[in-house]
Amino acid sequence: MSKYVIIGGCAAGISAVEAIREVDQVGTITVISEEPCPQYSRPMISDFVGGKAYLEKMKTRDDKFWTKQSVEALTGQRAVKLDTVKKFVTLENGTKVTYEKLLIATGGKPFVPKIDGLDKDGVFTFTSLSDAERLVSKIEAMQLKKAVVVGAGLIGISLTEALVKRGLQVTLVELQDKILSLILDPVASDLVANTIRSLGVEIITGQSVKNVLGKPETPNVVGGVLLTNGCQVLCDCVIFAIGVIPRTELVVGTDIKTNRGIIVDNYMQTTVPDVYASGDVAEVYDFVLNQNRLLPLWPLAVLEGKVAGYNMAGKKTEYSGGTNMSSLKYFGIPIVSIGLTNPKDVSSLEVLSAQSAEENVYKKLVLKDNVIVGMIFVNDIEKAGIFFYLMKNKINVQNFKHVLLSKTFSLATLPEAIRKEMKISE
Amino acid sequence: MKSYLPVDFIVERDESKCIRCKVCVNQCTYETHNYDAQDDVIRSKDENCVNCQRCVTMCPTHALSIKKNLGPFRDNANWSSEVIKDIKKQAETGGVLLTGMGADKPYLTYWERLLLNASQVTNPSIDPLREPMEIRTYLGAKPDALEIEFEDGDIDLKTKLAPQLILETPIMFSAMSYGAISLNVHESLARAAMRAGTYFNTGEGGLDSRLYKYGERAIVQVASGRFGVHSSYLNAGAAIEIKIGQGAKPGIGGHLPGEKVTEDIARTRMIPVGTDALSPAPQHDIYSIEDLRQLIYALKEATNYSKPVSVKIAAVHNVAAIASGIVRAGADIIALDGVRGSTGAAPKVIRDNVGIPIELAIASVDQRLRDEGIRNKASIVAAGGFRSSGDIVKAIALGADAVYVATAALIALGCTVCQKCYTGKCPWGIATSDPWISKRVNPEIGAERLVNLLRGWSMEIKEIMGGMGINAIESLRGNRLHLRGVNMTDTELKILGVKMAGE
Amino acid sequence: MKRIIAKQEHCMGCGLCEVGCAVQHSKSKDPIKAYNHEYPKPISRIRLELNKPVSFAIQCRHCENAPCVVACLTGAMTRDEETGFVKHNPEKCMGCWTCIMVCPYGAIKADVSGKIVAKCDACTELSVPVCVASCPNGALECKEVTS
Amino acid sequence: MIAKEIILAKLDSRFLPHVTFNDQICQVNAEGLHYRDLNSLLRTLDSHGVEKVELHSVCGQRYIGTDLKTGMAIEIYGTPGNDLAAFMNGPYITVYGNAQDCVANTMNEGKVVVHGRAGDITCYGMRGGKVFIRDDIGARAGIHMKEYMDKKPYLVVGGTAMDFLGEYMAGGVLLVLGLNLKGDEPHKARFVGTGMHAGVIYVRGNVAHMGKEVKMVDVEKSDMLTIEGLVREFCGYFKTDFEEILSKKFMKIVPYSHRPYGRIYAY
Amino acid sequence: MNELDNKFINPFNQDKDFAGCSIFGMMSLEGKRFSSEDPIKAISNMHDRSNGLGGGFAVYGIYPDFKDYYALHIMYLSKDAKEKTDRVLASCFNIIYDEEMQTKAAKVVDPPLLWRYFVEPKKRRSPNLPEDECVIQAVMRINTETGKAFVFSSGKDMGVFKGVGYPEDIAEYFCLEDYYGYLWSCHGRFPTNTPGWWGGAHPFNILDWTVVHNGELSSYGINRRYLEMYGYKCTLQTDTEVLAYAVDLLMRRQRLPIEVVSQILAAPFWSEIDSAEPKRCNVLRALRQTYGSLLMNGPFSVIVAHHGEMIGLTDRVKLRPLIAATRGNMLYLSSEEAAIRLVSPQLDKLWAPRGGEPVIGRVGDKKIVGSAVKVEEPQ
Repeated sequence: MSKYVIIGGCAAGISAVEAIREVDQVGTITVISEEPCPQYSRPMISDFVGGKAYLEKMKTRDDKFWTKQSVEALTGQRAVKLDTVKKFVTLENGTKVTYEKLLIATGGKPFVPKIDGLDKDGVFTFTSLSDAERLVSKIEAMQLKKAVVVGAGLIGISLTEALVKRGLQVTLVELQDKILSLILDPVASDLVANTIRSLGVEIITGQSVKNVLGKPETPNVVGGVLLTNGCQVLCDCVIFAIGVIPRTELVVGTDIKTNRGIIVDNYMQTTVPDVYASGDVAEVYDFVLNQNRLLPLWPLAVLEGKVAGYNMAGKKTEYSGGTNMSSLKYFGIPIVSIGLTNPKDVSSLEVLSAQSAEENVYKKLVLKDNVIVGMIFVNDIEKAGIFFYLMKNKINVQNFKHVLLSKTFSLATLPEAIRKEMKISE
Repeated sequence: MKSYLPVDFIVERDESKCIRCKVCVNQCTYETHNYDAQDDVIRSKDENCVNCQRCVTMCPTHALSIKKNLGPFRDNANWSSEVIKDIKKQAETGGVLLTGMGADKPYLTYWERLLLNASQVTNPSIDPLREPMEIRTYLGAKPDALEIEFEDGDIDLKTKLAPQLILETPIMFSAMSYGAISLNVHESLARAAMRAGTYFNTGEGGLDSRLYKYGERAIVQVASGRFGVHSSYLNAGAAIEIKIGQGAKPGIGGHLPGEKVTEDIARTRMIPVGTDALSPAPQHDIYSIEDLRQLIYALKEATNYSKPVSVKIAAVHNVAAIASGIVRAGADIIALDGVRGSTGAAPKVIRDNVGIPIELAIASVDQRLRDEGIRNKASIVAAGGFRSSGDIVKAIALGADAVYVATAALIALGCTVCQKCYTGKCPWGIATSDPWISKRVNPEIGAERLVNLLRGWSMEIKEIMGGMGINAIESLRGNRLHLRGVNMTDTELKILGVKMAGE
Repeated sequence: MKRIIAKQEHCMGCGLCEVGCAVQHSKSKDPIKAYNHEYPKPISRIRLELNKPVSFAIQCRHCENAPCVVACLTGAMTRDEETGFVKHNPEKCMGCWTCIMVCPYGAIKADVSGKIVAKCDACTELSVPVCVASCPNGALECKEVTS
Repeated sequence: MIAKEIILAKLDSRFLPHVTFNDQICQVNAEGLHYRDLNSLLRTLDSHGVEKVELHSVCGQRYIGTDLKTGMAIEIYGTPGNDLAAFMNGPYITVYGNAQDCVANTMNEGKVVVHGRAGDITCYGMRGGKVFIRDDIGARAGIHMKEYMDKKPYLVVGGTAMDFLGEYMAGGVLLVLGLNLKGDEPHKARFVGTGMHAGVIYVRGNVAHMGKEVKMVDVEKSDMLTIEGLVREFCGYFKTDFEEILSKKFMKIVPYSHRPYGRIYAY
Repeated sequence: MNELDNKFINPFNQDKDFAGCSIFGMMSLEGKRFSSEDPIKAISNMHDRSNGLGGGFAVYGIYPDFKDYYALHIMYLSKDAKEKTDRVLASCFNIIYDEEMQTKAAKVVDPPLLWRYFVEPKKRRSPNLPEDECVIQAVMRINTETGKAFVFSSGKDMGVFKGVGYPEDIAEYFCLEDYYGYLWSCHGRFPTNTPGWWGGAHPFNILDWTVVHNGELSSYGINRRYLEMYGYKCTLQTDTEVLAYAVDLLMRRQRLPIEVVSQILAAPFWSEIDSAEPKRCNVLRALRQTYGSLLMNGPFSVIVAHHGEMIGLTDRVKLRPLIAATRGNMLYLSSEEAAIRLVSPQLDKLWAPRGGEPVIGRVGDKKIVGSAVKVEEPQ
């Protein structure tokens, strides 16, 4: 009888459970999670802040999930030690949980720069539901009016929107020249930035927070931030949404090798047999860059967890890879961004783009050797998935390149062979 | 040149019903409807409308209707609106007036003047629902007598019968060429013929290789252009038909303009893509009756005498004599196409003025062949505007073995007889070679509609036969005693070989 | 399992499937009301893909390993174990468009509110999906397939 | 190798007096044989793998070469009847004598070489293969000839042609050498290329009377390549002097349009 | 002619009869008589061009003993007709000799009574009328008045033999092996409308003019009405009959040479006339203006013969076959070359005349008129 232990009950963990159960209905599964109810959607925490979501809605699986899958769910418990030789995990309360196959899906933790004033009341990070709950109760309790969001990445922007919805005045501070610089090119970035500004948000780019300032009357309470350029921004709270870093502390001292995250192969196995890792904690394969790297994205975590689960249960399954891919819904501008969207060196690349100011539409494709390696779609995203398919399957688009971005592009534009492969019609 | 032509039709759109779904826009192949995005409204160009009813049929809210433009011209029995418009059109183009489908004038039909018989009291009618009703028909040359060997009670047939076509219903699909009609229509006809136990005729444009599987139900045509005529084609069909003439345009050839010769059609016709496919009126190796015999036997040689050879002619003034010659030239089937026969394109002046009604042709040919004692040598297939099972029963009673239908088949497939086949833009996807428009006919649905039509007509034929007290179609064939005429002169009755009603 | 199959060779691009779908997913279920009097206009979950002479109607294929189910951040997109259809739960959807991003058929779109997605629900409440019933040319077929 | 005994055993007894074998060649005395019998005999020989047949004393039998499944070689001595090689799909026919009307009617593949003249309507609707006529041909030669994909029909005439040469021509190549014309005497044919809309007619010498659909232009280098190839083949069959034939100027007749009747209708 | 009789000859009340055919002609240019063997052999070789419903021969130089008298061949469809006809004949002619034509059993259909008369017109009846005209009037009268009697041959020192059957059967029936002539024209017929009627077979004859014809004249209606103005009665409803009468009118009565007559029957196109040199243009234009109604439109090839001359002609666009050949003093005309080759494997010349261009052979004139392009013997 196999015994599966999964540390982390979020995207990758749940997905792994389901994968294991597809293959093995009898082996025992134990899930260890710090959170009392880990099966909620982390990306929804902004909606939680924005008042659009509540826990019940955020649950990706219902409460009976664990029992239905015959999982021993050790929720609210933290794994603190791992022995890969004797194959057991030690919990915070001292309990030892032995395993035959282990999945580490501990995810990431927010990155906060080491600056002064972080201890003040009103400094937040923003990655988990508890972060969101804390923030909301603070806003409500203290009637906060002004917030500074540090980091204009996906989380920062989504939080900004949620805060705007709550009636706060927000200042967005971004170290890079452009917002969303990891996923958008300057054109798309400006499109978003203009919209955000039009809603009263102040965006400050090229700056970071030097330290957090207290209020004059109550220095322990956040009263503003000092930027690197010396300017001060007054606010009631500061939220750091710069990004996450892998939670690898559990593997310290074991033979499991890490880089920035845990190193895994394409079967999600770590350098130690029977130990797997997936999700934000692992460095996984990027099919665009053709190398492993951190890709802390929910859909990929699900996919990785699934691959890990299959392999743990003995169904050999290779991970086909992911890449940096995001869809944005904020401020009413739908955006899809995948892969190399803003390459620095375009010498070996080809960039196709189309823009319609009238409809506020922007589309861009980055091609390498006639294969799509990156794309941005702004405002007209319905068919983006078709391009992602072409990209993921590395389909040579040379023969129909000229129509890719035309208004009439559709599945019908694709060569018949591809449509056949996709089994679109009989 | 400024056109003086008024519009033929007016599109009426009920704005309260129009949902701007644009189905009319994309269904009209003549670009009558246009969506104006700025005003969110659909507008129609009446001058483009041919009243094909496609948009009316497809509109999900029944917001459309097409009205005839009753015309700006004063009523005049001689200078009718049609005449005035035709003259204006020619004054503006200097061309030959082209039209599609069969003659549309009211004065060329005799079916209405022939009435059928039914049994009363003295001879019993038969209930066709419960009793056997046989309408199977064999086409081909029959011997004058059979040689039978009779030995010790064992009977053996010595005579070898000529090859025959077997029809489970005496209705076949008449020649319509691939190119004039779409592949899907060809396939619909082929499938329906297969299922109904009858035959379809390829027309002169060859048979697409994808349809060879229906070859056993195909009559393959050989016309002057010899398009797609190849030994495999000749051997693919169940019979071969030499097309001499066609009722809609006796003495006139066919002409498939190059723009309609798409890749598929070119492959089937065995000509390069985009070249005009000209089928002049004469077969260039037939300028006399003995030449016809030469071609008939060339085709028999080419298929080792395994298939009946049909000769199709337009019914014209000397039709009986011509038919006699054709039979004597060795044809196993003679197909007669009357003045109301249809076409994809014909000069209007020819269509409406050349030829004779099929009723008279059937009657005179059947009688002539009997007078000459050669009726056995060939079957008669009549064509040209059969509209109902009633017409068909009358044709068979006059002497036809079977009939060809084409227009009725197309109507079953959606055709509304708008007479614009020659434009190649048939909104019903029928008379077109455009692969996009052609999709409008789904061969499976098409076949079902055609089989339904044949089924309905066949049942009606059986009903009529039952009423006459006849349970086998042989007893109807040429049985003119079951016909009576009304509203006819003695000469007409004489030619038709029928008595006046009441006689 | 029943699936809606598109038949490219028979699709003539009329768009009646779209009309049917939109009306079916409207409040009134009446075409004139739905299009002319409902605001926002109901949207169709099936889309006509057109590149003459190629055309076909595309809607959710209810893929076996549906990328949208995997990618869904909220658990709104699930597979119905019984019918095998990919179901979308609007209650759980947060409109993040991730499913749109990964759908190889482009078969998911924003719904009328623009706040969540809408996709083919296979009209499970009807005996025949409305798109199939609306197609005048047999270009859509609902038939049993083996997975 | 064919086993003549086996073949002879399979033949209808009435054919036996007509058939002899000389090595691998089957010799048929066609005298008194009706065309149906003669062609039936040829079919039988063809189906038994006979590759070469000599037909002697042929006098008017029609349809020779039709419905044979292989590329049988047939030598004809005498005068074959109408529709020689009609619908033919492969065989190689040589006629030592004149051919009558409708040679190569709708022929698809194969070859016909006539050591003499041919009648009217030669190569009607021909789609593929080659026909070589040593002397004159009758009226309407090459009518409705057409080409299709890799199929291209060729008719080469040593003498001159009669009226309506290349009428309705829709493809293929006609080459008329006029070797029997004196000096600058033009070709006899009137209405050359009337209705022609594709293909090409090459003439050695001049044509006085052409259809309104065609024009006469100078030959180009590529044309000469075609002409030279055909003339070389012609010379091979008929022992004619290649250089002498090439010494006279060739012209080519081509249609003005592929759509000669595009503008006659009022829509 | 009463309606009943009309029904008999033209049972289907056809405007005209038309027929496909084979034609063959053979003539000694020296006027030397020869037997029927070769002509019969040749015409039978084209068996497939006819269908057994008509065959016939015209032979010139067969009655040397009676060469000064008109030889009338008459077919009687009833006894009654012969009595009537004999009275007409007696009133018009001095009958020098008459007999039932010799026949023997053969594959022919319903042969009529066949009678041969040698006659001379009675001068006293109409002293100013040329003898030929007397004969024509009598022929027209017999053919139309009695209804069941038909004069199918009326020339001097020549005779027409024809009936319902294949030509070889007709030859057999008429015992043609016993006849010798210097010019034979032969016909195998493929009629399309009749169970076979003897008068409808070819050749057609008036005086010593005979025509055998292959094809159909689309212009028949007007050709016939034009000829009717000149007193010809077209009783046989065949286009060949009008050809015979047209030739009679133009060549015998109006004395136009065949070279001109061929330009009437197969008139050149206006485009050719317009481009001819002025003098010729003038003539050709006048011919077409005057004789337009005699333009024979539609496919035909014919062999027209009278004493001393045999003419082959096809329509102007050459829709029917005609092959001409010579060997020694013999001129051949035929629908198919094979027929000629059968009787004369070796030939001096063989050619296909072009459309509308006559081939003319005359006794005593070794030069053949016609367009022999290349005269070379195939090996």
